[in-house]
This record gives sequence, structure tokens and C-alpha cells, in this order.
Amino acid sequence: MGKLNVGVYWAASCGGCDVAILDIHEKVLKVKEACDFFLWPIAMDFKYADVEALPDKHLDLVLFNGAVRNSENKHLAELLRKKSKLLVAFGSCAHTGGIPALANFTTKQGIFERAYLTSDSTDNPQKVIPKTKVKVPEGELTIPEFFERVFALDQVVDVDYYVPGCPPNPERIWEVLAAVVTGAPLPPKGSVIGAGTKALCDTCERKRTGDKKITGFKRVATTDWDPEVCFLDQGLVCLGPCTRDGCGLQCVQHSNMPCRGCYGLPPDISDQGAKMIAALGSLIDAKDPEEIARIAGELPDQAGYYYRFSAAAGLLERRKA
Amino acid sequence: MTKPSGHRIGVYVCHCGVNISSVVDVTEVAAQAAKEGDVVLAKDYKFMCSAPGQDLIRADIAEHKLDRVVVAACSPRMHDDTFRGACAKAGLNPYFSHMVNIREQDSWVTKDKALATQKAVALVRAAVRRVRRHEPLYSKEVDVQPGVLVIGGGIAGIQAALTIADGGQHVWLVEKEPTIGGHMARFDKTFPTLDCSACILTPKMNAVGSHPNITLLTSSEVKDVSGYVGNFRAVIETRARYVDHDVCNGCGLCMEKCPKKVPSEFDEGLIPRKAIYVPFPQAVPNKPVIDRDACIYFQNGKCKACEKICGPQAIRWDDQPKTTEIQVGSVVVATGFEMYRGPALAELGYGKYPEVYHALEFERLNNASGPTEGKIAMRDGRTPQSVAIVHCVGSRDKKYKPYCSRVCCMYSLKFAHLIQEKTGAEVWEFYIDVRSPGKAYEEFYDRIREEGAHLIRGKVGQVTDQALTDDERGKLIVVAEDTLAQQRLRVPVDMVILSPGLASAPKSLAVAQLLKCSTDKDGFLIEKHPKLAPIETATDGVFLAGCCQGPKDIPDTVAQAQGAASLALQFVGKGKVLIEGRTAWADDQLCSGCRICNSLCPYGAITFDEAKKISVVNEVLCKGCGTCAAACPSGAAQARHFKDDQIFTEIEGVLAP
Amino acid sequence: MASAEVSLKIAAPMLEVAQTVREQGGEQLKECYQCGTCTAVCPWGDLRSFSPRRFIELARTGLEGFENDAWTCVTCKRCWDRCPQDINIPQLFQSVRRILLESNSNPRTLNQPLGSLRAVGNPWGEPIEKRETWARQAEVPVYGPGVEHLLFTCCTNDYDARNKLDSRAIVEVLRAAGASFGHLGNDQRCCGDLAYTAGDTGAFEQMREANRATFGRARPGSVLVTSPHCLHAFRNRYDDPEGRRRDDGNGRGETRYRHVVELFAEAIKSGALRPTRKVTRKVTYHDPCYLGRYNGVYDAPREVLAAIPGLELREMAHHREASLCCGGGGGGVWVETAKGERLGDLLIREALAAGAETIATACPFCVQMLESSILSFGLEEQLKVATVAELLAESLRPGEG
Amino acid sequence: MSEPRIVAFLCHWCSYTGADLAGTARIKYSPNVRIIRVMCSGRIEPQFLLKALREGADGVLVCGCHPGDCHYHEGNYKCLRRFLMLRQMLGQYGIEEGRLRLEWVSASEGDRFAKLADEFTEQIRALGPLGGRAAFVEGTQQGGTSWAS
Repeated sequence: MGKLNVGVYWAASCGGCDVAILDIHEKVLKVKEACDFFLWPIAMDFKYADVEALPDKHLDLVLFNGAVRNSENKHLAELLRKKSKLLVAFGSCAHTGGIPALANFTTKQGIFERAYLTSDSTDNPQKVIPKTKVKVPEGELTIPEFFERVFALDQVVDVDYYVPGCPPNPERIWEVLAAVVTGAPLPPKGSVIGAGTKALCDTCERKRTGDKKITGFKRVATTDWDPEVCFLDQGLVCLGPCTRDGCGLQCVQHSNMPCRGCYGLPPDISDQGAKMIAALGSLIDAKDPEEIARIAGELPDQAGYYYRFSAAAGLLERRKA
Repeated sequence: MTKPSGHRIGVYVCHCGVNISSVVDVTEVAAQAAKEGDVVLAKDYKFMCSAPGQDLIRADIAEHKLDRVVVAACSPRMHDDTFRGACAKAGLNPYFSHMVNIREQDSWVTKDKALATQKAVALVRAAVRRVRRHEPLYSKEVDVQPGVLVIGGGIAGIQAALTIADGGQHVWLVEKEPTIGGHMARFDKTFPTLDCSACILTPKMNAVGSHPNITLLTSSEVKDVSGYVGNFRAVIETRARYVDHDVCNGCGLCMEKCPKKVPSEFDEGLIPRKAIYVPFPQAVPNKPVIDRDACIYFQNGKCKACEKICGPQAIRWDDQPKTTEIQVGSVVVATGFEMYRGPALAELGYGKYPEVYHALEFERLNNASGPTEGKIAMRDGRTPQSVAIVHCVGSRDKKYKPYCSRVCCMYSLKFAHLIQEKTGAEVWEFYIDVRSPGKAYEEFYDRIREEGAHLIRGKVGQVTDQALTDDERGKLIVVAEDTLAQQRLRVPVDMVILSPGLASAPKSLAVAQLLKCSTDKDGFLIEKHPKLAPIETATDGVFLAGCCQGPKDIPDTVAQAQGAASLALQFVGKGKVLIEGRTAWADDQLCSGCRICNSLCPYGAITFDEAKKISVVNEVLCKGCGTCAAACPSGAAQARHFKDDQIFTEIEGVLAP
Repeated sequence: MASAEVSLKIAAPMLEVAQTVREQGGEQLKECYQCGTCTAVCPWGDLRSFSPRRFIELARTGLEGFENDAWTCVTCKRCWDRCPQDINIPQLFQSVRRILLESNSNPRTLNQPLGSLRAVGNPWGEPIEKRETWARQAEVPVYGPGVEHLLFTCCTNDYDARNKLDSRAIVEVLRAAGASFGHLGNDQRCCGDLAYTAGDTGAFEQMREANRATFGRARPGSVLVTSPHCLHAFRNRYDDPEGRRRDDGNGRGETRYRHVVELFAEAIKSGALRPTRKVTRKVTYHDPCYLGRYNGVYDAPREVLAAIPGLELREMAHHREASLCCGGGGGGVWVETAKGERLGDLLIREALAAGAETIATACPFCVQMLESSILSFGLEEQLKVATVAELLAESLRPGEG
Repeated sequence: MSEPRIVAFLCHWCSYTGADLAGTARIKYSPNVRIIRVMCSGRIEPQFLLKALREGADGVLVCGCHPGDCHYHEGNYKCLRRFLMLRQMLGQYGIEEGRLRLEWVSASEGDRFAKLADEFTEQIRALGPLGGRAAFVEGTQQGGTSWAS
């Protein structure tokens, strides 16, 4: 088999996914042997026009990381869809919205007001707010349009595969690349690849009991906890039970921090937050509505907690303002 | 309309005479249903539940190769089984049918005919979408062990044990005290017939002791129950008695020689018993035990008077607790009650004035084998000239026991009769309402009135020795309002008897937990249905007898005990039990072993497989509530017939435009 | 035309009356099952014919006659504590009183104190500016920043000559304990407790808002009161007029309310107060209803008395939870009752029967009611009334007793 | 204005039986309430409520046995706790608390269920339509399916 034509793109993202690709270390040389790159903004200099000039389906594989936040992201998503055979939503943001999608709990107006007018570090006496089109003496300037909400990649274009993670585990990345390079048989379209099929607890080795009772929610910042024992058993919210396995336990075991859910929901559920509420609510050790509300109130930002990486892919979206 | 999935669905809309069709346009409902994907036929019919209606379904299944059936008619609570049966007869898995409730929840509750029809269409649409997702379910048959465990040896347990044993099953009767007999053994007379309690109870106690089908375990408690319906394994611990009952001949010399006296529990501490004792002369087994806490030998290593006198050498100082493990198919709980002994007694001078007694003390005082050999006397031996009996002590009181204990009125009236008969004293009964709903009870109440007891309608507020007049000096003064005469009364009396209600026995709670039965807020075990299943519990194979379920009198207790016994016999006798297929299960391909579900199951049906590190549902124990499925954060636990996708499609259906 | 004049005696229920009572907070009426426990435990029982049970039944059916008994209840709470249906019976009386007060069907003697409350913020009709006179004479500082306790004195402690002695004794003890405390001067108003139970919700609310505003400005961490009624009003009634709550006020807000005897008991325990002078007297302690039954303070006053050397404490037949009532609560202090028919008279009887020479208490109303009973029988020589603070102050003065 | 659309989740033993009783007693109530039966309120989970709102429900009613009466011991308490947590969270979605309601309805409370259905319908009418998918900011497509499936 000849060399693969590959593109890597970052939309609304932090760049961590790109770094994760480089984190496959010496194997990156093998990648270079196997692949010709046609777009990789973080690593190489290409112009959008170069891509636009390619014939349709010229690229064998596109790893698209980042969520779709603005019209530029959307344009590239559509362009790369057209130019690629396999479009992969790569990383949490492309998969389920990721951190950028937390913005979906507020409005575009709210974001702009905070970012350009009211934050403590803002110095903007003229109250300038970005506009898509601005007339200047030299002519009209345009910048990409900021959408009302953040989208996961598959909410904008058709996606072939998903690789979850914030960022994806480098070993899993190599497995995915190797599979495509070697021409191994690929799973059905729409599959989540480079991840497990159960929830994270499957591989987590922290000790846990079958008698969990929640009398109050503790916060990581104000609690000491036993590094050997299940976080939930200690009253700390860990999203492990409703997060797909595959991350290599970077947080829960190597960093002694509760899972925050970046690998997205496991295969058979529809909504990470709703399921987490169902599980936690079942365990709260109270019967009096006031007491229950008090305990629940100890998590001030429930939505932010449960949908930290999947806010664009829940059953519900925020209502239009 | 949804995408067809290749199913062949038949929809039937019932007129229910005119019950449905006079409000809902049934032909329109059928016509709309026919437009849904996969619906190959949609019919309306006068009476779907009739034999021809069911035949219609069966014929269509055969002729049109239907693989799913939706019946829009009355409540599934009424006829779900009917239409499942119809499907089963046609060779279709019964769970491939689904009922839509367009009578109780539509035609009968909706005024506007157009809106009622619209609602019916939506509900049928939801059912069509749901039924596509149905999966075949199968009932399971489980073997039932022979043998029955009866917990508690009062009249309820005695009666249940005898009935079961006579019915041919082996019974293990477990009693925590050294003798069976319970409360009834402590009464002298029983209301309303006034027959002698011992005369009617003792023969039954002896029958238990000698029945070949009964293994009697006294001084014993059930420590653990495991297993599942029809297959219970119980661990019973028998305390050390320090007397070998196989050797002891029950001569009683040891009790005479024992120098140590402690208050007798059986006699409410009114007289002492010895450290080696039988609780009362007619006890079964009628062989003594040593009370380790009281025994001088166990205190300081000396004495051994009993050992020295014992002819057959039955004393065993090194006796140890024994555990017995048994397998049974069914359990009868007969753990009884405890008399209420809370602060309501002290409020009325109990503990402060020696002549204030509670009902059980009076029962012993009046008992021919009691401390005074049946003579009703004050502590100084005088015969009381006047006695007040106070109803509702701690009962019908939101601070203590809010419920009516059912027996206190009647036993209080019995006291009035006995006191008047034996002493001729003036008797004052203070009541809130006299409750006498039982056979010949009202007549007994009449009789007591005629005998001249003063019945005062008013709850006693105070009992005091603070005399205000010369008449009151040296007496106890009972203060109450005669609410009928509208006068506050101060009645000077020699003796006051408080009639406390019946409270749940603390042991019942422990037993309930072992058996996964629930208790109500007052600590009584909850029956399966208050009207139609008052003996069964939510745990299959576990039945209730007597006051552990709630206060009741002796006839009701005996009746319930016999009922529990026959249910236990029926259950064990069949040898097999069918378990419904509508249970939960945990998909081992999805379960990550987070253990969130483990403690949620009310039936203990979920266990953790330590080897595979996943949770497992025991489908024999599961009752299909679905709590685990709701809570499972990874979607591994699922409730059959109420799976996520089945409910989701139902939601889509009722809301589809 | 001739007519047959027949005298018919018909009683018909007046459901609108019953409805009004229910709407005015008498909702619990319908829970009563007429057992009569309330009547049996009511301290009035041995003195006059008074049946709370009958009152409830008449009010529930709207039958005439309940008005006559409406002001008899002294809200002592014995009935509520024992009611098997847990009915707040004092509150039922309050509801009826509220209705009667609106139609001016109240005892005339109530008009003066309730009017004074609204006009000058105390029931005794005394001028506002004289409230702090005794405090100034006793050189009590005005409460302000850096002062630990706010001493909130009952109107009766501020104006009544007899109870000013108690006020001075309290100041004396607080000084001996080294406590940092201050007075509010003329800013404080009656707590409003008696106005509320007497049925004047409006006056109660006026007092509550005035005191809340004062507390809001002063922001005291600790308020010490001299009357159990102030204690109950601040701790419980200000947040829930029916006074169902019974917590120590520490959980909500920033202020802790205590009766001075609670502080005295603490100071004795910690060693801050060391009573040394002998007070050789046989003393019995009367539990004020609003300190004992309403707020559960039974031990603190007894601990203080037990610490006084020479003092012999004797209990009356009715004490602690079962204690009798002086008759002052619920507006009773403002209602005239004939000699020999007063609740205080019963207490005097029991105190003498217990062999006491002094009857101690911790409420200015109890002081007034008991002294007037003693006077009416001419027993001043045999039996004295003293507050716990007065006895303690005496034992703190230098010298041998 | 369009009619309120309400989905009600009822437990089989108490609340569904109570709703049946309203029918047996011929008590008329608002036809807007569409009932979905589950065995126990303990089966009702937040996903169902979100799904209903997404599919166009303007309000969701949840009914179970009264505390202490649950046929499966304490399923109703589990339901209550999930419900309270979810309702708290839905504020962050801009959804009014009043659109979700949980009530205990026993098998003997047919009249109460009917009254509740009417009352809740009026409550939702006053809040106005939620509007289903269209009300939420553009699409809500799902993520991927599993490698295994």
C-alpha cells in the first residue's frame, strides 16, 4: 500500500490533541514514513487555498480536533469532509463539544459581555465588541462569525469515526493510525475507536464497596482523600462510572484525581449528566426533601460537573434566550 | 410515522360496549393506527376481552403472521394477562403484546370527544412504537425446599407450627425465651368469654413440645437468612443453657436449692425467680436454664448448689452457644409485640406511686399462678376499695403511638369485671372512645356497664397524691374531665391500672431486615396488600402471623396464624414456584463493576462477582422494580420490559405530532 | 289573630364563625378528638370551671359560649405538652382572641396595656425616655462596638419598682462575673409576647419590627434577657409567631439569645462566679412556663441556687415539666382575678407545703403575680419572693451571711 | 396558543392505580396528560424526563407511592432524590422549575390525581409552550455509537 494522504485540523480547541499526536514519540517517524501531510496547522505551513485546490476525496484520513464554534470552523469542517475519505472526530471537542461547549450554558451575548466588557481585566472604554463585518476607510473587514452555540463535529458534517479524549491517549492514537496505515478491516461507520466499550471503573483499581451512601458532596479543593479508595465511596464526584474507558486512567490512578468524563459516555446510555444524577441521587442518604436539596446544592454547578466534556451532546440543549 | 422495521403489528381497538366508543371514535383510532409503520392490520371490535375478541387475535396471528399485538381497551391492570394469554395460545411470546388504556385513562375521564380520540391515537401510536422493541420474556420455574421456619413461639407461632406440622411439613419453631407461650401464657382470663388462658393454651404448648414434625428451638434466635424464594437457608443460634435438656428430668430440685434470687421477667418483677429457673410452671420445655448474669458461680466461681443436688448430673458449666443451619422453603414470622413502656406511663405516675400498675403487672397480679395467687391486693396486702383503669396510655397519641391498639379497651373492660368480681371495689374506667368491634365484644361492654363499673369518657391527665380534701388523703387522685358531663373530676382511688397499647417488638425489625420485609413507621411488618394479601409479604414465601403485623386480639391472631400456615403449606407443597420473566439483568459486556447498584436493590438480588469484578442480578430474587436500571450509570443494568429504548419510543410516540 | 308563642331552644352551628376561627390560625381545631386531657391538666382546674376541650368544641362548631372563656387561658403550655393530637391549644385561644379583639369584645382591662404598647412601646404606660433611668443610675454602659453582651431588660424590669431590684441584682452579678455588657438605653421596646398571646397581632408585629430594626443596627452577638417572655419572643416567635420552633437561636442569624440565669450557671461552672456568702434560707424554685416548658431551661436556675452556700433547695409537688403557672402569661397579668381564685394562690400553697421561706423564680411577671397572691393572704412574713439573680447577688456580696 | 403537552410517569402500584380509579369514578380531567406506566417510580430516571422535554413535552409529571408505601420499599425516595437533583440542574438549561412536578398519589386518590392533572395542565399553560427541539439552540444530534455495536 502506498503512502496515506493525511490532514490534521484544529477548530475550537486548545492544541492539546495535536500535541498528543506528537506524544507518540519515536513512532512519529513511522508516521512520517507512512503519511504525506496536506494540512496540519500546528506543525506545518499550508494554506486553506492549497486544500481547496485538492481534488475531492484526495485525503485518505482527516483527524479533526476541536469543536465548531464559528463559521471558519464550520467552513473547514465542510471542506475537509469534501476532500476526505475518512473524517475522524478527534478528541473530546470534536466528539462531544468538550470544554468549549460549556459555553452552551450561556449565550453568545453573555459571553461577549463578559469577555469584552465586564471582566476585571477588561479595559475597553469604547465598548468595542467584535463584529463579523466592519467598515474601515480601506474597505470592509470580515472575521469569522461567532455562533450562538458550540457544536460537536457530527452536528455540522457527517463523521466516520470518533476518537474520544481530552486529549486522546497517545497509545490509542498510534493504534488508530496503525490500523488505517496497515489497511486492517475497519469497524462500522460511526464507531467510537481508540477507546474501551465499558465504563472507566472496569479498569480502575481503586478499592470500592457495594455500600455507597452519599451524605454530602465534597469538593476536591477542600478535601483530603485516600488514594487507594474509590472516590464515590469517599463522597467525591467521579464521572468514572458513566465515562468510557480507554484513557489509561491518567487522572484516577496516575494523578489521584476523580474522572471528569473526557472520554464521553459509554455505549449504551444517552446522556452523561442524566445518568450521573440517576446514580448519585440513588445513593444520597436522606429522605427529607429539604435535606436532599441541601445535599444536592453542595454541587453548585451540576451541569458543569456532569457535562464538562459533553455539553454539546446531551439530550437537551440550553433553551434559546 | 416511523421507519418500518420489518415487524408485523396488529392493532385492536375495543369499544367496550359503549364505554369507550361513546366517547372515543374507535374507527378513527384504528384508521390512524393503520398509518403507522409495520402495522399490517388495525381493527375495532365490540368486546376485545370476550372469547370471540381473543379468538380474533389468535386467528390474525395465524393468518397474518403477526409478531406484535397492540390492544387498546381498558387498563392493563385488568386485562394484560388476558391478551398475553391470547398471544401465548397462538404461539407468540406473551410479552409481544401491549395494552393501551383508553377506558380508565381516556374515555371515562375526558369530556371532549375529539380530544379523547386524539389522546387515544397518541397512546396507540406510542404502543405501536414500543411494542416493536419488545423482547421475548420467559417465566422460570424454581424448586421449593420442604420445611417451614416459624419465628416466634407465642400463640401465633404455636398455632402456625401446629397447623403446618399437622399438614405434614416439618417445622422449625424458634423462640428467643426459654419457653414458648408468649404473652398469652401470662394472662389469666381472656376477653370476652373469660375462659382461662392457661386451660386453652397449655394443651397447644404441650402438643408443640411432643409433635414429631416440630423441632423446637427455645433460647434461640435467627441470626441470618440467605437464599431466595423457596430456598431459604437460616442460621439459628441457641444460647448456652448450662443444663443438658437431654439428661435433665425436670424434677426442679435445683431451683429449690439455688440461693440466688432475681426479679422474675415473667411476673414483671413482682416476685423473684432463681438464677436457675423455668419461667413458669407450665413452661415448654419444662426444664430449667441458668441465667449466667445472675448465677453466683459465674460471678465468683463458688456455689454450684444446683450441680450438687442434680441427680441425673445435667448441669454443664462449659455449655456453649450452638448454631443450627437449616434449609426451608417458607418462613412464617410470628414475632409478636411488646407492651408500650414509654414515657406516657411516667406521666401518669407509674414508677412514682407504687399503687400505679400497668396492664401486664395486673395480669400477673390477677393470675392464679402469679405472685398473689390471683388475689387482687395492694402492695401492703390490703384489698383495694376503688380502682381506676386508664385507657389509651401511649396509644392514639401522636407523641407516642398514634394508632389504636385494638385490644386495650377490651382487656380494660375485662379488668373491670375481674376486679368487681374478686374484690367488689368501685371501678372507674377512663376512656376516649370504647372500641369493641369483635364477635360478642359489644355485648361484653354492655355487661360491664350493667355490672356497675363507672365508665367515664375522658382521658386521664394526672395521677397525683396531692390531696385537696380529707376524702383524698392517703389515696391516689385521678384527674380527668368527664367530657359528657362537662365536669372536671378528681377521683380518689386505692389503685390505678394503666392500659398501654401494643408496640412492635424490637426483634421484629431485625427479623424483617433478615427477610427483606419492610416495616411501617411504627415498626410493624408490612403485608403485601392491606386488603387482599394481609398475610403475605413482598418477599415471596414469607408470611405473617399475629401482632408482628399490627395489634390484634387472640382470635384474629389465631386465624391469621392458620392462614399463614396454609399459605406456607400450599407454597411448600407445590414443590415448584414460577418466577416472572420481567426482571432486571446486568449486561456483563457493559458492567464496569462500579457497584453503585449493589446497595440499591430492596431484595438483595444484586451481588458482586469478585472474580469477574462485575455486578450480577439474581433473577430469582428480583421483582422487577427497575431501580437498578435507573441508577446504572453505564447502562449495564436493564429492566426487562421497561428498557430505556422501550420507554424512549413510548415517549416519542405520545409526543409525536 | 291569635298565635301560639312557643319558646324554642335551638342551637344551630354557625359555620362561618368556625371558619373564621380556622382562618385565623385555628386550623388545628379539627384535629381535636375531645379526650379532655387538656382540661384535666389545666392548672385552672382546681380553681374554676374551665374546659379548653369545651372551648375547642364550641369554636369548632361555631356554637355560642366560647367567647366567655377566651381570655382565661394563661398559655402555660401544660395542655399542649400532653395533648395526644399535639394541638397548640394556646394558639387556638390566640386565634379566637384576635377575632374578639377586632370586634372590641375583649376584657376592658386589656385596653390600657395594649394601647400603651402601641403608643409608648411598653404596657405600663410609662414614658419612653424614663426607660433607661435605672440603668443610668446603675451606671450600665450603652451597648456598642466591643461590648460582648446586650442586656435586654423586660419593660417590667425597667419601670416596675419591685422588678428594678431584680435589674440591679442582675447588673451586680454580671459585674461580679466580669462580663462585658451594655444596655440599649431608651431604644428598646416591649418584646410583644404578651400582646401576641393576648390576641393583638398588630401590636406584636409593631414591637417585633421596632426591635428587629434596633437589633439590626446594634448587631449584637449575644443578647441576655431578663424575662422568659422576651426569650421566647426572640428565639422562637419572631420567626414563627406560633412559636413551634424551639432552638437556641444559634443556628439562624448571628445572634444568640439567652436568659441571664443561663449565663449565671455557665459562669458558676467556669469559676468566674464564686458565691461565698451564706444565704441561710429554705428556697423553692418556681419554673416560669416560658423558661421551662417553652424553652426547656430547667437545670440552669437550679444549678445557680445549688451553688449558693447555706441555701436549702426544696421542690414543690409540681415542678419542672409539671410546674404550675403564676397566671401572668397570655395577658393574664393584665386581667383582674379575685383573691383565692388566682393561679398564684396554688403556688403559694405548694411552696408553703414544701416548707419554703422564699419562692425563687426568674420572670418579672411571676414576681408580680406571686407577690400579689402573698399580699392578698397577708403572708408577707412567712413567704418572700426573690429572683434567682437577687439570691445570687446576695451571696456574692462580701462578708458572712 | 397550542395546548400544553404533558408526559406523566406513573408507578404501577399506587399512582397508575389511582389514575385508573379516577376513571372508574368517572372524574373528568384534562386530556393533555399522557401517562407512561413503569413498575416503580424508582425506575423513573432523569433521561426519561430530558427525553420527554426534547421530544416536545411542555411539562413532565412524576407520580409514585406515598413515602413509606412504596411497593418496592424505597423506590419512591430514589425517584425523589433524582428528581430534586435534576430540577436543580435544569435551571442551568433555562427551564423553569414549574415544568417538572413530582407528587405522591396513592391507589385510593383518584380524585387527587384528576385534580393534579388539571392543576398541572394549568400550571404549564401559564408557563407557556416549551417548544420541543425548536426551543433549544439548534440541533441536538447524538455522538457516535460503539466500536462493538
